[in-house]
Amino acid sequence: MNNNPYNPAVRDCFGSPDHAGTAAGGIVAFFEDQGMRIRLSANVRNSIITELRFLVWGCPHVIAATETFCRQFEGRPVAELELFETDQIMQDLAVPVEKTGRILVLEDTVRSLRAAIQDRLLSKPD
Amino acid sequence: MNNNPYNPAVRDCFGSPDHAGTAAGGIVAFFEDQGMRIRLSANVRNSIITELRFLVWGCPHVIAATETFCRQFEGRPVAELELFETDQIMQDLAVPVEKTGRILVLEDTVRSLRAAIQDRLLSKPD
Amino acid sequence: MSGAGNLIYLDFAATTPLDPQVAERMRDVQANAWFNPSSNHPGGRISTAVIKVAAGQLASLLNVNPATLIWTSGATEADNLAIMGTAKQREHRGKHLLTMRTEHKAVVDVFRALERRGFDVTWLEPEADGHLPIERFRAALREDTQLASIMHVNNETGAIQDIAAIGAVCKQHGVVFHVDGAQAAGKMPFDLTNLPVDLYSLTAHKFYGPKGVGALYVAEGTPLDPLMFGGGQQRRLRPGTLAVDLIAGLGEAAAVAAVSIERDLAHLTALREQLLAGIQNIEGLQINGPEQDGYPGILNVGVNDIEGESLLLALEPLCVATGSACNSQSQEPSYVLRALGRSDQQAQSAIRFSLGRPTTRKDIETAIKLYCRGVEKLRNLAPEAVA
Amino acid sequence: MSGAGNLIYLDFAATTPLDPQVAERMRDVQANAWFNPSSNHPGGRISTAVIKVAAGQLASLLNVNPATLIWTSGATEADNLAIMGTAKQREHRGKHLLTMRTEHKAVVDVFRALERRGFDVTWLEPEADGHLPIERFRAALREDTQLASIMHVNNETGAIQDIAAIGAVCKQHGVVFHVDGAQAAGKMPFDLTNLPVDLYSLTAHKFYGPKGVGALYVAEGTPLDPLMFGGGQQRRLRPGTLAVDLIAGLGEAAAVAAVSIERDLAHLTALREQLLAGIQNIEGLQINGPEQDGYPGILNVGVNDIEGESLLLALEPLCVATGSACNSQSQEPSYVLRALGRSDQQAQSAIRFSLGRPTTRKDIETAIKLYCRGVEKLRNLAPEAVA
Ligand SMILES: Cc1ncc(COP(=O)(O)O)c(C=O)c1O
Ligand SMILES: Cc1ncc(COP(=O)(O)O)c(C=O)c1O
Repeated sequence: MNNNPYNPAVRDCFGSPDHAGTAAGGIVAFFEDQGMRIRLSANVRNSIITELRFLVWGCPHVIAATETFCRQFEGRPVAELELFETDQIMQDLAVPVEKTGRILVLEDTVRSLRAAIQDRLLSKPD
Repeated sequence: MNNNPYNPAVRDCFGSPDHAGTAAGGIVAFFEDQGMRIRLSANVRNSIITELRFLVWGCPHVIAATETFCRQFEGRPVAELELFETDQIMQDLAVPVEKTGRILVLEDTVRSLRAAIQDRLLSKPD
Repeated sequence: MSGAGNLIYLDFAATTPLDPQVAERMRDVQANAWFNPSSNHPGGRISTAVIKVAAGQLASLLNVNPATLIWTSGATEADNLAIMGTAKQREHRGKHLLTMRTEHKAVVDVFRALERRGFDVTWLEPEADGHLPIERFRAALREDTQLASIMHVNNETGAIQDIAAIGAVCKQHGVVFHVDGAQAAGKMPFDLTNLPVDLYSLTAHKFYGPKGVGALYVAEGTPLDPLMFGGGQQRRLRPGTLAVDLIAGLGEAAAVAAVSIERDLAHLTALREQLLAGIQNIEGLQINGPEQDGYPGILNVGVNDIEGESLLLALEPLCVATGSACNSQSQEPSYVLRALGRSDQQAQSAIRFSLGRPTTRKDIETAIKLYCRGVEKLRNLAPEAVA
Repeated sequence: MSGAGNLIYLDFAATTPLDPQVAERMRDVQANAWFNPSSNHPGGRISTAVIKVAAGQLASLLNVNPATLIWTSGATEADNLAIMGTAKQREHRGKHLLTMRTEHKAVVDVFRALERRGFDVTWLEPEADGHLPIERFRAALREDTQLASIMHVNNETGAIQDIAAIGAVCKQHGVVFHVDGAQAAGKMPFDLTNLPVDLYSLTAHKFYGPKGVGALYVAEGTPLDPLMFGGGQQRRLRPGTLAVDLIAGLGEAAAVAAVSIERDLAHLTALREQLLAGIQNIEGLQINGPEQDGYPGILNVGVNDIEGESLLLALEPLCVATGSACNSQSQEPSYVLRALGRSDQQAQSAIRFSLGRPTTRKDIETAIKLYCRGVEKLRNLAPEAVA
């Protein structure tokens, strides 16, 4: 039997995915796994993430988790990307345990984005 | 599943068994079969059955059939006892077929009563 | 609909009317939560929430975890599921099964079917008052006994079995213990978590819930095979669209029972005393079942030498059950009363009065009058055994 | 109860609300004829009469003799009873059974259980539109085929099988023919007496009757073993207290259907056309099932590369079914759509719109708007398959 599987936070992020899209000319990370596809793109200035955008093919929890991530980290220093925690997001969005693997796809994408940004920062420091 | 097993005629005879009892000093016939017991008693004058009484241990249909018999033949000539027909009574009382055997017990008792009356008439003709 | 108005219903062990609170709850669910709980949309989720509430209500009455409850179409299905689903599953443990002669047909006929499939069933006999001595139960256990099924309250006599003691013996011997509680659930207080019972069957329509729904309690860790297949509902143990309004009705009936069982029992005890006092002077009256310590909602009595079907008709407009063959599709007089040592004659003259929450002292007065008159009438109508 | 008010329900193939006339009949029976039909007293006889009326109503809809109907708890039980009760009974005739891949789980899982017990099942594949060619059926018959089960209307696609033709072939070969009619009874006109069908399952809650009750039609002379044991009800084929109000509700739903089927079909055909016209311009839209000659109450569509669970959420407050795994307790996308040749991706993006008697043109307009918007939204949200 299904309980109501979507808490208000999920419904809000899914209903208003304000960060959906592509950061023009930004740094891109993409991951595909578990039947989900996640694409993050970011613009960075002075080590601050000035723009964070996403595209997702996936279930509502993955969409909401990715939007949540964008809401949380846009405007913050790149270094703080390390603070991203799947546990916290799983809890905030009441993600069913059987979807843990899908949220880990987001984690992989975020890690990959961080690495890509750091690569870029190293290659042309501002 | 049971339909209403008792038609109005059965309910009337069962509810008002006016001929229940024993004809004092009368001629008696008794039969026991099929788990039923039927006892008829009759007084006869001038070849007319002046009084007809019954006792029954049995189901409502047998009680009603016996009361019906008494109602029909009290006041009629002994000879007409021959006209007693189980088929007619089964039909009038809507007796379920599986109870046919029980109604035949009544037939046997009636036959035995007729024989007893005729014996008596032969032995002391009025 | 007509003709129901002037009836005096004393057949609450056969079925009960809906409690008004239950009827209201069902109407509400039919209007607002009639969705398929398996549906993954907002409607389905509303119905799923209703099922949860109902499971909580029934679980709280029985003091069990809601996850231990399987919804069925009634006690008959619950009994079949419990017994069939255990016996085959545990065939490797042994082919010996234990039950009583006085079980309901929904248990008896399942064991008969298992006998035809090669199982070996011991049919325990009760004492004359319907009660099963624990020593008799223990003595019947064998090395290869794998399942026992003993009912909680007998539907014809009201006899209560000591399921705590029987269950304890089962636990000692690794025997799975099923209890048919159709006549006890919602009617007597008990606590399944603290009883050594593995499987417990119940049905809503015996305690003012709807007909067509029941439940099987399956203690955690009790393996069970399904009776039916199809769809993933109820952990694959019982498929089919959940009848959300019926389940809500069962839950509500449990909730009503939880607060009224003690009052019901006091009420029934007083009425049964009144009834017994009113008829006990009838010559030759016998009580079929326990005189004192049975379930107080049932009083089964017989008199010698009265034909049961005629007695039943003489009692109208009283609605009561009889031990006579006309009562059922079968042709023999009550096998339950026969097992208590009653003759065919006695069994078929038996009348079961079963009282309920709506029964009044006035109903009992009328019943007394009708019964006394009916017996007298038929006695007067009967010829001596030998003319 | 809350939250049901603003839903737009287009999931009538999952379950339906009670027709008002059915609800009223059930309330009347609950109030005045709630007795146990097995009871041999005036109350019991009132309930027995109610059952008779209901049997007459259903028999008249199907054009059968009322004595051929067995009451069950729904189509799942009817399917189990029909298939299990025939296969074992006819084991001597052969162990080969015929069915389709696209049957409901209530049929599929019974055949799976029979496979585990040594029966040999041929799983027939449908055409891409869901329809089973009669030659394919005939070709699958063997000397030892004893039973075939083919559904009337498919619950996911609306595909209608030619049960007259299939049944005729069965008759020629002495094969017992069972039809799962859960999605056809009360929704399409047919005449069982003049169809070569031996067993036909149906359930009330798919045509505005109550949940928890159904029936199995058993043609005269068709031998059948029971699934459950206990008591002599229903000629020993299905024990348990008859749920008189549910059965009355099923009968009444049949009576309502008898006079409204043609109007319903016209209504549904118009609405389906409206819906299809409104969404057919969506790029890549596919119809899962027959485009034209299926049951008009069902339209199942898919679009490539949309995630089903997200689509379902985007469609709220629309209540529809999906082919995605989140729909059911199982983890795979619809096996029915897979059998039509759809990919996992396609199957899990499928949406089944199922329309009903209360559906309005306004509902369809809203559904069109929500569906078009939802697809667009999710397409805009999706990254290219390769970044
Ligand atoms: C002791 C007992 N077990 C089982 C049943 C069967 O219950 P149901 O008719 O709800 O299946 C009954 C009542 O009929 C009963 O009294
Ligand atoms: C084709 C089909 N068969 C069987 C069933 C099972 O019906 P029920 O849930 O009433 O047992 C359904 C519906 O769930 C169905 O659509």
